[in-house]
Amino acid sequence: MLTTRINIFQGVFWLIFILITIFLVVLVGGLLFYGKWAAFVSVIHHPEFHFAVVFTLWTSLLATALAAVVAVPCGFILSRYSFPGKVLIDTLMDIPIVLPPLVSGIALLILFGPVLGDALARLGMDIVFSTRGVVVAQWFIATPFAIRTFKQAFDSIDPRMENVARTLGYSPAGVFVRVTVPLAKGGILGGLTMAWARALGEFGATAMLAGITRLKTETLSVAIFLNMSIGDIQFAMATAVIMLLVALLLMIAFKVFAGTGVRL
Amino acid sequence: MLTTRINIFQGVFWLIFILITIFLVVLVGGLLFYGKWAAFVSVIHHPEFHFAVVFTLWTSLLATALAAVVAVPCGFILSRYSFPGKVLIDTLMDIPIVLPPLVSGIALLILFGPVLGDALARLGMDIVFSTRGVVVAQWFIATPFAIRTFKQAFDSIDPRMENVARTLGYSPAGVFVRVTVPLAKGGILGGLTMAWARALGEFGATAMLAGITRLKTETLSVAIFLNMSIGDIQFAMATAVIMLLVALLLMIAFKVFAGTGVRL
Amino acid sequence: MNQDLLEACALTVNVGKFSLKNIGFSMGPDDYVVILGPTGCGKTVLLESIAGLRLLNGGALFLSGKEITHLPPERRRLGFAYQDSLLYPFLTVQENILFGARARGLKEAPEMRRRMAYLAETMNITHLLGRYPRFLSGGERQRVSLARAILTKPPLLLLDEPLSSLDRQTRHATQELLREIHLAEGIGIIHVTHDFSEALQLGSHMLMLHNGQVEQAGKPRDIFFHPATEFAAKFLHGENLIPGKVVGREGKLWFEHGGDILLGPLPECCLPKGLSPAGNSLTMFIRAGSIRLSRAGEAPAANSWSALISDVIINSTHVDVYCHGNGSSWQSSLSLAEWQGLDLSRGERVRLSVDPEYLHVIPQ
Amino acid sequence: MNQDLLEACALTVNVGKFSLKNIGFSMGPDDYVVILGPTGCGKTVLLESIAGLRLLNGGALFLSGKEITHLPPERRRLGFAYQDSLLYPFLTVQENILFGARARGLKEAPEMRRRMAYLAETMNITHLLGRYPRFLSGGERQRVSLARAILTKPPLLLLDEPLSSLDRQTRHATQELLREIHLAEGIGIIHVTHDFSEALQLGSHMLMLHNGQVEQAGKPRDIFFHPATEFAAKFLHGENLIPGKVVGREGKLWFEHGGDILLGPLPECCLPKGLSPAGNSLTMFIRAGSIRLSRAGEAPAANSWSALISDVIINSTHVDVYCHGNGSSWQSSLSLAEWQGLDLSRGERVRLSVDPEYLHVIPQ
Amino acid sequence: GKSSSQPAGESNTPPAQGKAPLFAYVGANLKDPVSELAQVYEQRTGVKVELTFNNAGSLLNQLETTKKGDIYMPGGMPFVETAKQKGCIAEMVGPIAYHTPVIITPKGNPAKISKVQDLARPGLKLVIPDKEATAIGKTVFKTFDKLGITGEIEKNALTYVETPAKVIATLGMGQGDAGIVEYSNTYQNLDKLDVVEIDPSVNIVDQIPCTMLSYSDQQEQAKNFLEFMKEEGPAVFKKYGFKTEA
Ligand SMILES: Nc1ncnc2c1ncn2[C@@H]1O[C@H](COP(=O)(O)OP(=O)(O)OP(=O)(O)O)[C@@H](O)[C@H]1O
Ligand SMILES: Nc1ncnc2c1ncn2[C@@H]1O[C@H](COP(=O)(O)OP(=O)(O)OP(=O)(O)O)[C@@H](O)[C@H]1O
Ligand SMILES: [Mg+2]
Ligand SMILES: [Mg+2]
Repeated sequence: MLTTRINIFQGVFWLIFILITIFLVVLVGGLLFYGKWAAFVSVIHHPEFHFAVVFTLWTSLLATALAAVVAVPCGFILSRYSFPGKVLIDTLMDIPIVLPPLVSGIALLILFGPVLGDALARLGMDIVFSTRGVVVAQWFIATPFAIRTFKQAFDSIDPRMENVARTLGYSPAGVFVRVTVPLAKGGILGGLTMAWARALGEFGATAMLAGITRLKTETLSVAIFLNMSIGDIQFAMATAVIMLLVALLLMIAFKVFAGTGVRL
Repeated sequence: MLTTRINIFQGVFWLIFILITIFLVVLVGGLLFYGKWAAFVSVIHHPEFHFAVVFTLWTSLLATALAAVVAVPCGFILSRYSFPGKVLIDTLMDIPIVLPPLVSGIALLILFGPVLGDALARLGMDIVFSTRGVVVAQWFIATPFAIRTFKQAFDSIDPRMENVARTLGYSPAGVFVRVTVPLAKGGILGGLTMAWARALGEFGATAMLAGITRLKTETLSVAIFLNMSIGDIQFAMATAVIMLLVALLLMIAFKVFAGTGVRL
Repeated sequence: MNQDLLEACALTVNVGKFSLKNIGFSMGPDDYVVILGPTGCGKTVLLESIAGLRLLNGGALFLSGKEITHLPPERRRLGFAYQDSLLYPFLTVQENILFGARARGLKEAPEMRRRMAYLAETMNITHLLGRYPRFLSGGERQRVSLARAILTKPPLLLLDEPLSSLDRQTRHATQELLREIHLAEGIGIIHVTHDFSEALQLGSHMLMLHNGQVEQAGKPRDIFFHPATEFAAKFLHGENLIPGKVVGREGKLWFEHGGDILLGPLPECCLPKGLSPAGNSLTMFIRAGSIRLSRAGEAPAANSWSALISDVIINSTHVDVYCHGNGSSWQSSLSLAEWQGLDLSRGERVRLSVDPEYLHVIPQ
Repeated sequence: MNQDLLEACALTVNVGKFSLKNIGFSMGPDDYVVILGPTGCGKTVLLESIAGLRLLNGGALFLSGKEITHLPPERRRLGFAYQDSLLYPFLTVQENILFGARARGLKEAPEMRRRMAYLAETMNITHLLGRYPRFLSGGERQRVSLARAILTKPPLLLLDEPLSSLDRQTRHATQELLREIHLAEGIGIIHVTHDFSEALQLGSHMLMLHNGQVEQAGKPRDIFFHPATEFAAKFLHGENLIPGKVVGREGKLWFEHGGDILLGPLPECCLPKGLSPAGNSLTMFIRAGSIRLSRAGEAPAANSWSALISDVIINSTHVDVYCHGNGSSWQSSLSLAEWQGLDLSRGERVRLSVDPEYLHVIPQ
Repeated sequence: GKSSSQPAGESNTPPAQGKAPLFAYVGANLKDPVSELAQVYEQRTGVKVELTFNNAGSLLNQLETTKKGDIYMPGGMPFVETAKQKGCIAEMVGPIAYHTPVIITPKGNPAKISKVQDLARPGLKLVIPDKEATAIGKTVFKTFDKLGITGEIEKNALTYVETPAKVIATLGMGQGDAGIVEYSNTYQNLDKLDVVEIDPSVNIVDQIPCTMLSYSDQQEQAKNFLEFMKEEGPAVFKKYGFKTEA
């Protein structure tokens, strides 16, 4: 917008924006304030915490990568092709968002336990109660967010942009990599951030599919849950705050690095 | 894409797409198969279930509407303005995605309990352990998804489209309603679906902020959790499946009605 | 026989309610084909179809004798530039231009760099190479888009109004560049344009489209001076379209308009083919530049008639004189100097004359 | 004093590295201003600034005497059409055209409906009214965009190359429409174009921009025949730009080129103002249409010289003859008929002459 | 009773390499003592005990769905009953410890609650674990029923929550005057809360058992672990604030 003067419309928008910002700052402040310094220190020195941080990081990143691998083709096909039953499949892909994670966990447990369990076991690819299960659960929860965002990003591309690249000698795959993805970059990065954040905070499905085994399938979210369960709220909150700070830091770094925060 | 022949690139994309579709169908099938018919019947006749359905629908829809009210200005401002600390605030708005819902619930409880509780009580606007709390918790969880998607939708608009409308006599507010929103329609509808789906499945934060008082703050997700906790998995699964079907039906209706499923 | 570069046989393409019907033409590597036609007649759709960007509903395409009907666009390797430039916003101007080279892994190749520098120099965009497209003006964008299509020397270039947003000077330089690329590098060009002088100056062959069909094809000059239909004549801004009929006298054919004017004898070539003209209601087509204007005093001669000047419009290169005589309007174009020499003004009586060589009769 | 419709005072606008500097002009409601300039000279930026779509870095704007410098675009209510049509994809053609009426709650008003029908009829888009923009061709889109800007009869229209992708016929009809809107409805128009004949036919006033500054302003005809600078002369496709100097003889001024050619006497008006011309190196500007060409046999006279025909290009409206004589290239434009009458061809010797009235001297 | 498995005394045999680990489903609130016990067991026998924690109901769902695992150790008898009905339980030992409902109040006990009957006082705000979803809720409501104050309690209920830990969190956040938790939950939070024990004569306590699953494919080893729990369990549970006698 071009006028320097802020009018009512912009005023209201800014007001809401500022209120929400304050709300979130106060919220995080509350978490920080509630936590005790001693708890932070003890959390940071706890070997279980170290394990959980590393474990959470790699599982969530792997899950996000896998989510991208699935979401890119799904988003693309939902965006570019028409076929009977498309609305149905489109909605089917929202299922993991709709289902309470607990139920998602059960559904995964049914699938990878009684249904596919034996076959997977023979392949040495046990998923239930294993670290693989953590990745699968996070992937399952995060993927639909990526699909939805990617589809939207692909939707907003002028197909003639892709046509031009075809005439310049790019195969459909080349066009996709060289034109479609860069044009959808903002949306893809946004979707990845969202998927990662979701994978990070995921608890219900992970707990159900992978179980909560200390030093084996214990993510940060799980650690928080466990500490809550034994009534150690201080410790739980401290873990949550540290996890939050790490996540925010990583996301800011990612945004600055990938240039999505800055509007070009 | 224009060629009729499917090449490797498209083949791989379709393969992944079809695999995921099958995966989801099997998953839902597993849920359906695992549930017993008798459980479905008894769930449907259960008055608590009736309450939960109605309660969940209205709270989640209200929460989604409130999320939109917040997400529209926030997405717009994040998309259109540059200011110092923007990346920071942008990331701050992702917090509710990152935090495990349990922790979100605690944070909200701190805010609306010790911090704002007295003031709100004086206004007769108690949030903690009330139905309002359910809406607030769902809103809190759903909003960042809406913000992120809306921002991306606003990003992909050519500002000159808005310029033209200004010269045609529209105020900034008019331009926003008549041009920006219609141009961002696809993204906005996608974001709303996502936010609603998330609000629907939300459990952790709701349980923390609003409690799980039966026939008062009992959403479908809470009902599922409660039944799971008793170990009555049949009942829980039946509830989940019905909830899923209702949600899918509503989402399909919404997409067909709003025309997002069909690519224009 | 010189092999055709491109042969299009009975192309049919349906796009929504519109369709290209039965388009057929062929061109050699030394042909510069211009496509002309009213807006919405299907020019862009035709180019897209040749490039492989639209599925044909019928017909076949051959490039250098090989069928390419079912080849995907990237294997046709034709240069293509859309009407609106469609640059990649995430690439600088330089990277945009080199985008086709990158497809072949030649992005760093010195010959591509050299060619890019040459093109940028010729089109005067060297100073823009490091910029992103959103910081360019409309004309700048169009030149970058053209350079991108030309870079890798495709055997055939498909250009959709490539010069429409350029100013005269830049356009001139770019025309020269296209001509040079065409002649020196032996690249065939198909060029959609709305500008007649562009068509005349560049084209060796012209295709006029109307409602998705070929209205007329041939050498631009032929079409300009001998349009086959009234639509073509009107579309080419034929200034004088006079109704009348052809009569035979003294073994020759003459054109009779309103009983008073008799023009002829008509040369063979200027009569519509395959049509016995005598007696039919026909239209006489005379370009304004072919009608000579002289002071009324001069003696009446064959193929001349008198008229009153109704309007005079002085253009940058010539003067348009509108006259009224024998119940019709006539338009004559003169050079500025000639007009000056005649020393006439509105309302005066003049004598109009035409050389029978410039007469052209078209069916009504 | 007739009140100005628009007055622009010393406008300065910075856009990235580019800036419009110190643009000042004024126009009445009966002015039709055309803006000409090479691509990237700032034409679009200037229109945007007038419309209020860009913040000024300096200067002031007055509309009908009221300052509008700080008024947002929607309160200026100027009609505006971008170079690329930017139609709203979610509205049909009809709704796009009525979009401005809707802003005033007049979407259903019968006068708006009537006007829309009239505009659609004139621009030949009636059959497209129910379609969505993505199903339109480039030219169709441009006409819809123009209709949208015109609909609500704004006091001033800002049009950025509104006719660039139209064919000659449609362009002609649309030009007529613009002229009529301008004359009958008293709407001022600022029209960016690259087409000289458009500028000459439509413009009552012309602004030539160069590098973000006004190079020359005035009546289009004046500028075309009397460009003030060599840039302007070249940009306007001045065919003959001859170096030389001005000498005084017999109390009159003459232009001397290469010692052999002496043109004159020069009329006052054709000399650069405020510059003592004698002795300076100057450039003589003669339009090709002003140079008369005759057979070499004719007697040498004042302001005439002999030359050899080096090239002949026959255009649709005229013939361009390129000659070589006295160490310079000369270009002369003739009508087809005149050329035919002379019966000359390449390599023959001819006599060129020019009327002193058409001589124009510009500083080098 | 004594099973046919090796006695617990065999625990001084050197760690046997390559023995398959045991898999145990353990109620989340038993995490600390059971973790320690599992560690000790591994040191003694070389058999690793993999523990997965969750709430008892979720654990039941998991084991029922996957039909895998060796040990199920929920926080209360009702779950064992359910599991038995479903045929999941092969053998049971215990109680290892007891789940004893206690009343907690914010520090300083501002509402002056001294006995369970005080909770029926009108106007109090109570935070209570759900009476169906939590073991502690189930038992404490039996006590209320016995005292005939269920109606008043339900009127006073500010909210129900799904774990005893949440009762503590909620009270800690300044919500409510009193709550019901399990005795061991208070162990970490004595600095913030006051504990009011319920008179043992009216209080109903739940047992914490340890069971072997019928799905177990290492019955011998599992039975051995059960023995070990029975022998060593109570002491460790006590260490972590659990009551080991009713
Ligand atoms: N957003 C921008 N940021 C930086 N530079 C810009 C921007 N937009 C335009 N420019 C530059 O400003 C100059 C003027 O641009 P403008 O679009 O006004 O040119 P124009 O006269 O309309 O040219 P054309 O005839 O090609 O449309 C150009 O050199 C262009 O590169
Ligand atoms: N995607 C589409 N769906 C339906 N109709 C279309 C579509 N694209 C173009 N058309 C129609 O097809 C016809 C030909 O379009 P095309 O773009 O080829 O015209 P053109 O000759 O290039 O015109 P212009 O000179 O205006 O660019 C037009 O009438 C247009 O309305
Ligand atoms: Mg076109
Ligand atoms: Mg421009």
